[in-house]
Amino acid sequence: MEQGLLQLWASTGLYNLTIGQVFMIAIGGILIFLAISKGFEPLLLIPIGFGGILANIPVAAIAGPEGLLGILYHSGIESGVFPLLIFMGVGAMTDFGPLLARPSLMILGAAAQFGIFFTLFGAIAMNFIPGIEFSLADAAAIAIIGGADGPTAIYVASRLAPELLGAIAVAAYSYMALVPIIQPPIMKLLTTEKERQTKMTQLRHVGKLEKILFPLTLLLVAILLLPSATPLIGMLCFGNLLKECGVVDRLSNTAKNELINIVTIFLGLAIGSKLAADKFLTPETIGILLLGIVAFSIGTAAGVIMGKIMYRFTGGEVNPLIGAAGVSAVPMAARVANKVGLDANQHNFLLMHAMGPNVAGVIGSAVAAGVLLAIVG
Amino acid sequence: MEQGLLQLWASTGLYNLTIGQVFMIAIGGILIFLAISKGFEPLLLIPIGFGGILANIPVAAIAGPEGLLGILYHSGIESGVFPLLIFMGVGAMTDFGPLLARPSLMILGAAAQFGIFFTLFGAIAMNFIPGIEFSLADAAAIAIIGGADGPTAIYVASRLAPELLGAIAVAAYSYMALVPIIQPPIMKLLTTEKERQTKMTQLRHVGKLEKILFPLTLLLVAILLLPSATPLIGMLCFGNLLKECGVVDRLSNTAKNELINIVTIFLGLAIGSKLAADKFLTPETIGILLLGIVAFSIGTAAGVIMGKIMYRFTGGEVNPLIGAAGVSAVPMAARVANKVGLDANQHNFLLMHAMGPNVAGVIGSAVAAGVLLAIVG
Amino acid sequence: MEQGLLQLWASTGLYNLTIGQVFMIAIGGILIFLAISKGFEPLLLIPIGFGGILANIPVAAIAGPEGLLGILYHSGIESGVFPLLIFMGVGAMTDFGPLLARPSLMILGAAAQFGIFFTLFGAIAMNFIPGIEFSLADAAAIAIIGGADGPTAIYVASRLAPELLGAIAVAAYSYMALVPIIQPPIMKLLTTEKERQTKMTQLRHVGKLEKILFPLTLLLVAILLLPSATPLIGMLCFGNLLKECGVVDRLSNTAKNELINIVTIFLGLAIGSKLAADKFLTPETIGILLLGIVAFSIGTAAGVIMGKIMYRFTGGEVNPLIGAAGVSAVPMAARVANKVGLDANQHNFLLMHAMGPNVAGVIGSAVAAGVLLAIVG
Amino acid sequence: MDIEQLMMQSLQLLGLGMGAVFIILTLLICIIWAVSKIVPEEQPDVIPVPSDRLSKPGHQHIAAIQAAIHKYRKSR
Amino acid sequence: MDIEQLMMQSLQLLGLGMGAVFIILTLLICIIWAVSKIVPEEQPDVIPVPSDRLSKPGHQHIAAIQAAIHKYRKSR
Amino acid sequence: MDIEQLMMQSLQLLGLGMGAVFIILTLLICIIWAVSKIVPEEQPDVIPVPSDRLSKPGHQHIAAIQAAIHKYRKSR
Ligand code: NA
Ligand code: NA
Ligand code: NA
Repeated sequence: MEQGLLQLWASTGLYNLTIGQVFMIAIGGILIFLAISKGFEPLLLIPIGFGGILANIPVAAIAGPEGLLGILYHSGIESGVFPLLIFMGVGAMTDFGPLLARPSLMILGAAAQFGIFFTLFGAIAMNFIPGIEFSLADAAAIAIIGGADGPTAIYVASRLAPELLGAIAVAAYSYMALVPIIQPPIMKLLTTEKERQTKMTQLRHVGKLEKILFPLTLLLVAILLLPSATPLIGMLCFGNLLKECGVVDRLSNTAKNELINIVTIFLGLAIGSKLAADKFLTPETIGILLLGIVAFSIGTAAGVIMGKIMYRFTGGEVNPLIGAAGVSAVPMAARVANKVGLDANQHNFLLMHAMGPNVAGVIGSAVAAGVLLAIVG
Repeated sequence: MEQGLLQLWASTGLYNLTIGQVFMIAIGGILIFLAISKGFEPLLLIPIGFGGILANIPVAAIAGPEGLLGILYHSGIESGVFPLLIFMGVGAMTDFGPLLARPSLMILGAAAQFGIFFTLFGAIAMNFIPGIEFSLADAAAIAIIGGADGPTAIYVASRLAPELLGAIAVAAYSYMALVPIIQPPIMKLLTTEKERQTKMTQLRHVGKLEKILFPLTLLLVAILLLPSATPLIGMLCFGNLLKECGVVDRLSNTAKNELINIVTIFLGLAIGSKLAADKFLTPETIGILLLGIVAFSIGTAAGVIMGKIMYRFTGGEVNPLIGAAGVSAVPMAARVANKVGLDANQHNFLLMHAMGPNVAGVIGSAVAAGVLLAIVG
Repeated sequence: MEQGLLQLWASTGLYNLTIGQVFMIAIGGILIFLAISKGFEPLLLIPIGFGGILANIPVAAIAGPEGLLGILYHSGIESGVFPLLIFMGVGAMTDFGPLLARPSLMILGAAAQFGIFFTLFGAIAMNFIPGIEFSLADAAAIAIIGGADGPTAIYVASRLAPELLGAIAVAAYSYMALVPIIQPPIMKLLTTEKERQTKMTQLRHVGKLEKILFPLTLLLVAILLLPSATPLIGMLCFGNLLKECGVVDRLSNTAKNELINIVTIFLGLAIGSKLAADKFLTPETIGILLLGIVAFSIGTAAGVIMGKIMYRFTGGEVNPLIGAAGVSAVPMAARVANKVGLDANQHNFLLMHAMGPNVAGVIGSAVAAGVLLAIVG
Repeated sequence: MDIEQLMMQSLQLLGLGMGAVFIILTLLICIIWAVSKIVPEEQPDVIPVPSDRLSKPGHQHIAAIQAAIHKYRKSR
Repeated sequence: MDIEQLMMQSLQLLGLGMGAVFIILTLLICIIWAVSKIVPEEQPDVIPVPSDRLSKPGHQHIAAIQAAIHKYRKSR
Repeated sequence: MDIEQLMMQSLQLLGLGMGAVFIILTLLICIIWAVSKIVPEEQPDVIPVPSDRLSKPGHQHIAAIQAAIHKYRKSR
């Protein structure tokens, strides 16, 4: 009996928990708390946070190669399948109409990618700090946080630096949730009151045929110029084609509802598996969290500055605020641009105008990801 | 031509069927018949029965390692993924409100687990019968039938005694279906008419915050005391958190609808693959079926007796009938308690009062499973 | 910098695309165009066409063993899982009522399978053409196109001639889409105006019990006589039993909606992976496309001729046009029979009468597939 | 294997295959026919034909509307 | 391992297992009870009881119907 | 590889990457613009504005209600 009691005691969490695991379980709890009470990207932070808790339970080895989280990670993230399916679902949800109505605004979605490449440089510079040693692949995976696009970040990180995936995913989704806090000060700092009050003319109507042709065109351009971006862009275009073609609604509905929901649950839990204390609690993680916020801020600034340039060139037809939406973080960043615009002028509705740069930002970061995968991968 | 005819003849079922296969196909047919005409757990017994038929077809090797059922078994049950996903769905469906409203009734869900451990003892005792040889792991896997919880039984069996899984799953679901027949005589035998007529006071209202905190609390307790139970309890809590947190309804709806449906189909078929005649038709199976009914009966009795103790201690505030619901078998056992209560007193509605012990029974058997996995596994 | 530019240039599609890949990307585009603008089996041809484009992108290796399409192909088609799940969904959608109401019409669904076996002979005869070399397994896989049933064709091809799967799947779905163009001339050529005007008596009502018993009966016959057909027929019967039994509607709804949609997306993309230029652009593909149309035409003719025989034997009670529906291609072929019937007589509604042979054709081709798998496999 | 041999095999398959298809489907016809004789005939669910031509928008709506009108008529 | 030994082990498991189950569930009872005391009580959402007995078909329908009748009444 | 070399490489990536992003997105702008010129303009689906302010609960309901009232009015 004593032997049995001892065996049972030796299998308790009280006996086995390490400080690091307790700390990470608390982190998981905090992510869940923020997701529920503050509405921070709950669709992903709740599964990630919960997965993080499960991954730090001793004895059970849920994140091990034979545990549920380990299996999900191996089959869905290591393989790249989950982020690509999410991208398909995103494609099936996204209306590229605003982008097609005024394509010139895509340039804002291009400028905001400066956050990615500047951060790449910053990550490498961090190597001067003793104890941190990022390879070029690590730096590229971290930099992609600046793309403000969850599946892109996960896909690139799973290819270039899987051991950093947990921190990268947490940083990416956390900062996407923090967009309403991070962006407005930068936007206000860089623009004048008059610029922020700029009203924009109504968007033209975009026909069905143009909408069908767009995903095919986009894929074609990616094939010709940057095939390494085609897994991501291809699935985005596939989902969007399912949506726009109008003859396979049952497929596009499944892609943007049940399928993306199932994959989101699995993806979140699987990312959580990378929050195991021994892998997560490293100096690198702190570096990643720091670099992530730098990436977001620089990206926002670059977008706004390009907005100011367009404001100047078009003679005041473009409100520079919508440049901030170029970082992606769909649709949060567009809403933030709208809100800051409303603060400056109560009758200034920028939401639809910001959606163009916003979805252009998704394309922009997929392109940036393609460059990184082509040269660093 | 004759050669071709012979080859075709040699590939027919008439040529290849064994007596055992014919028998097992009939068993599969009977399970389907009971499921359809008597409503015996049709969601699982129809896929299991059909899978059992498919597994006993000669030549086709559907349950073999390259057949559909074999693939489903390997990827979903051997890995533990399917029962855990089912548990997530169950969590997303379960309202722990009644349990939270009157937590003391959880003790009934604890008592009913006596069926599990008594049966463990009984299974070992069966070793005195020549021809039957159960290891401690086998006995533990069989005993869990007494938990009256399908996914828990399948998960434990897949870990401790995969070769007995078919019989254990069939026994577990069959007896769960038979709860309305097995339980009432025991309940009536152990209680007096006066006890059965006991009315219970209305449950207090349980707030949203308490409901959100419960799955997290439960998981925390499991982490501290019994990490080996956390795969099961963790997924139950995860599903329940998705439901209660209120910010990820699209995930909880998918978890409790499409995802659990898909997994149920696959799980049932995969279990069916273990009904292949050569593995199923053994003396052990008969032992398992016998032990299963013992487990259910003892569990019911233990729950009712604990109910009588609570009746005594609370001065007649607890109706002992709801103790029978402590075996789990959600929500069937709670309905049975309600029905037997109504038989004694037409105005005695016990359903909601029985739901507390009922879901407590799920937790109780998951805890019992954790003990078995920790010590025997 | 020059080195980086060169590396980037060397990773572009412009640098890497082969003529064959360009050609196949165009083919993918044409399939998508036909699916969208002409409504040719869009549910499958859009995913297949898009998958074909993705598979021909250089550098990205999306159809390679570690790319998304390669993973989907390996796990879903090589294993046989996807076509079997599709068959389950088809079973959950199919109403066998019209077939049960007038079972004698099943003979039309038998006759139309002549297309399969005649094509098998034709494929072997093609070996006389230099450069083409079909084994018996190849010929059988090609012949099954004549079954006019997508999942059956894919399942058989994945078992007997995986290297021909792409061409076979494209041929099967393309010709199924072309049924309204291929069949009417043949039907009109072989029938007289008077025959086509034949009205048929209303179908008797079929009870619930008969509908429940049918899938079980069908499976039993397949087990006894042709077990090699039971993976296909078994899943068809399973899906149909879920539908008809009436007690597991949540499972049958999932099987015929979300699950079949998810699998359709994956299956289409995975088939597309077999459209990679180096595998697809061979003389064999042209042979397969030719044989496919022969198979369809012969199958249609055989069905109509059997219809004429029944017309004679029943004294004009059977309209020979419904024989054409015996090829399967559910429900397209039945609609074509209805339309040709309406052309001959404005008040002649053959749709429900043609549904019997139509679904019998599904069973018939599954049986034919079983024979091929048993003898050639 | 030379082509002639293959052709012989494929001819043989033609015979065996069509034979199997016809045998199995004919057997099914017989069984279905037999089952339909054994199984007690079931009355089709008679859908009550509403005399009111307005029934399209759903019975509940109509019921609600009629109730409302009835109430109104009485309340005057 | 002989049967006696196994039986001893299973008896021991009975004790340990039921002990663990009771300890854990009792602990949960205490925690739930404590939480319910700490958490501020929440008023159940009061569902307004419609005075109109016709409410079954859904409020919107009724609203539409009443509006229609009202309009008709006025239009006369 | 020493840090200086890495920094050179990352600077180079900055140039190449931003270059690629701008080239590809600019190309897309041109193509989208060209396509929008080529594709025949499509009239947006004009949603008929109902003159009736009651239209919220759905046209079918209204239709049913109006029909019911019409019938009632006639039946008097
Ligand atoms: Na971006
Ligand atoms: Na239980
Ligand atoms: Na067919």
